[in-house]
Amino acid sequence: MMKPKELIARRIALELKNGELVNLGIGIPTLVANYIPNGVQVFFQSENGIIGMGPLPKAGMENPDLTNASGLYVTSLPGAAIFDSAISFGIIRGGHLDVTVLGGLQVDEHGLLANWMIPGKKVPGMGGAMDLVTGAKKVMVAMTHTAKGRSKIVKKCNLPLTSIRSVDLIVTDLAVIKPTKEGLILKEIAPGISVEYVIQQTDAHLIIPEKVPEMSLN
Amino acid sequence: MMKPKELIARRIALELKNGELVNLGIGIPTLVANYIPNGVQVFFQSENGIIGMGPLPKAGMENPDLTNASGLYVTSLPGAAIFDSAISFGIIRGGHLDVTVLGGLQVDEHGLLANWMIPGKKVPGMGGAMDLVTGAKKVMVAMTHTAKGRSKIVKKCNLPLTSIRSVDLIVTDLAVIKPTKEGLILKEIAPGISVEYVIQQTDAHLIIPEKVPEMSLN
Amino acid sequence: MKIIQAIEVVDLIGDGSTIMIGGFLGCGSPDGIIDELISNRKKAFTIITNDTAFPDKGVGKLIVARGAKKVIASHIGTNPETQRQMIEKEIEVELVPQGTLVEKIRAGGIGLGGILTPTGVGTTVENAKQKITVDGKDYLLELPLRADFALIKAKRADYYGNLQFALTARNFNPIMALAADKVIVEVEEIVPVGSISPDDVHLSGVFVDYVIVGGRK
Amino acid sequence: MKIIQAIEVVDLIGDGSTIMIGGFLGCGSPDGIIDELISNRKKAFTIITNDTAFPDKGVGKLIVARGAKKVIASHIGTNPETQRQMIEKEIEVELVPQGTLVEKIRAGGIGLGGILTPTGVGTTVENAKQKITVDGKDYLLELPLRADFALIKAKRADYYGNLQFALTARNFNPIMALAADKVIVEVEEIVPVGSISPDDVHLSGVFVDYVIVGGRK
Repeated sequence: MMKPKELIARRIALELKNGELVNLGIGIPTLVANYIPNGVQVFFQSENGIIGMGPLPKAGMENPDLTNASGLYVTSLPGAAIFDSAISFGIIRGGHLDVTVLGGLQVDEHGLLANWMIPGKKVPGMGGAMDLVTGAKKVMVAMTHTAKGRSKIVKKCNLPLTSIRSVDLIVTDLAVIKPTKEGLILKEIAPGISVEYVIQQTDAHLIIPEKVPEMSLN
Repeated sequence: MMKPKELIARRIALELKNGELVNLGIGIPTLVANYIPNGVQVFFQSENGIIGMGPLPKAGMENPDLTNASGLYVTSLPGAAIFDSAISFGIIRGGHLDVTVLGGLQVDEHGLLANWMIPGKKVPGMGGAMDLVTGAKKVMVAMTHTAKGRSKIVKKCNLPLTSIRSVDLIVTDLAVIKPTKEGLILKEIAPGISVEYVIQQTDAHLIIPEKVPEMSLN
Repeated sequence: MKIIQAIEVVDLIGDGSTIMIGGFLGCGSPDGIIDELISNRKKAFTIITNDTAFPDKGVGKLIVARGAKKVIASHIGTNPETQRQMIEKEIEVELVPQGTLVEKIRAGGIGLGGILTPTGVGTTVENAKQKITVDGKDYLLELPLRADFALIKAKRADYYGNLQFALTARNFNPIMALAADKVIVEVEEIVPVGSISPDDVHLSGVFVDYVIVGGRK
Repeated sequence: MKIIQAIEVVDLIGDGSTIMIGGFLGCGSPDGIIDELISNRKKAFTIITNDTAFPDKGVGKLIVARGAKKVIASHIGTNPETQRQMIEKEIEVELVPQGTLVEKIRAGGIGLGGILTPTGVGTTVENAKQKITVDGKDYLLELPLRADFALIKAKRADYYGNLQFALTARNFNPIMALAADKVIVEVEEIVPVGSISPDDVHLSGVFVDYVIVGGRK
């Protein structure tokens, strides 16, 4: 059976379209790069200032001047471009970024995301997340459906929000859920998972269409 | 006898100090570059995006991609740097420019400059003048003392102001005048010109120190 | 990024569009594109540009050809025809300080709602603008500018649209490319992907929609 | 521009100064300068930086060495020591969204009184900030940031201080260099004036006060 993180990353990857500019957050989102479908070419932006980021370098070919937003050594592909942080966030906030994939702590019935702090426990800071959610054309959340047995898809976020802009798609190890004005629609279920199980594992109200297909995971 | 414009340009040039970054406006200010004193090295910024602008090119060595803010072909000196218009005005408005020398239509008793339009007659636009007067560390006005027999140094500008920031020095073909909180101080007179003549040619009230030396014009 | 012929801009850019045009007194302006607009009698544009150059150069020619309905610029003094059309109320002219103009365009391109500048405070530029005091100093709130099209000039592009500009022909070009729905770039050559070092790219191809190869004028 | 030795920063930069430090998780940070500050036990700094890197890297080491009184950053999650000092109230931490942080610094450097950003509206970032509505959309008025010193890293300088950065080591460096009273740059080499083409200068030497030649870490 596929690992939950791989399943999420594979399903997200299917959403990416040829030519899109994509920013992947830390954690599960980073894995998405491994599953881009054949025939689809996307460009990866990293908010530390590059478009055209390539895979990790071979051992011995690392360069301290070329890292990604996690601080890891990366490579640059032909046609890559470097820019300073002001332009990098100009791209993000200005609507020039097609897709961002981010991790999440909670998403609520309005599609609002909380992903940058747990008051009193962990305060890493928002980094680029607030700009990404505010500015990207499409925001996808890649996260496990539950954490420590508790649903991460909630009626209303009790953690501090990342933005008041609703996300466009939530992909978990159990389901694909689309926030709409009417509420959260259950679009797909993971292989081997029942609609009832998803409902049971979800705090938020889910709108259930007549047919809920199984995730495709090419 | 020295031409009025040359006299003004020569006197202004003496104000420039080694290492300063200088922006010269169109007209008389442009001439200042010809009279930089020996041993003084200044850097010329042009608001169309260069520091390190050199003299006009020799015939046949012009390049359409290298012009100054008047649209004339120029050259670049070793160590020149190119930047876009946003950085160019960042330099100007951000206080990184040491000196600007601008032409003037009127300067008044508060040291306020009007130099960008004559309503109903001529509306060229302010170009970079408003940013230059607002942002440069030192603003010098280079202009003839009178135009068509009328004083350009007035009690109060009746032409639209360029900025509410007072200029630092006025150099005309008759005098060097320093705006202060107390008013306009007559600092120097041109060779062969009397204090009385300057007063007579000036609409604004001038504060006359006990001694008013003749301009030095090395 | 799509490579097109200069003539194709005639269908792309409708009469009455708002267009930004790069260049500073004609240096670094997309002359091939401008010429196509003129020979096909395109008109009624709102033109956002630093200046209207000279009657026989750059955007100045488009003014002479009666292509403008409105001009937003910092300086029109080098083109008597702009002055004449303005005085005779054939066109509307909005004058904006140059440093303010470029920041308004930048703001429009990078998702800012405006910027506060000290430039213009206490002058006719104030007009009806909101004044905001920060740390005891007055600033004007200047709002973003965007256009339907940005027509810009670069020295070269690669096949991803990554751009390099040449010397003072850079000026407003990379900033305007941030701020339009469609960005059309005139270049002198297209070079292979990977032949421009990432550090030497002046503007990423992500901002570029169309590239036209034109000759050097 | 003046060339100095790394040790000289110890006298230049007084305890308690506000300092901007370039770099992104340690990539492109002025490590030689940071090391001098640490070995000479400089302290009580207000540090403006994108992140506090890792405990053994870049600005992170200065945090571990108790050099900070306050940190203004977008992210501190990679340095547990910053978290600890914050929770135990040894230092104050102000978190700013990354895109807002860089625009605040830029505004401080280029004479803007502030910028309007949609980022943070409706979140805890709003705090007591002025909210301004433009065209029906809400923005936060974010005010400029400046520092006494900017400590930045570039690949090379010429003897006028013109800078080139390398790859993603560019990040905040050129923006911070706009916004400090004194700008100190650590480079790997100084090259002759004229050996960097004007188009290839990433930041003009006009912004640079001191250059230090340090080794590659």
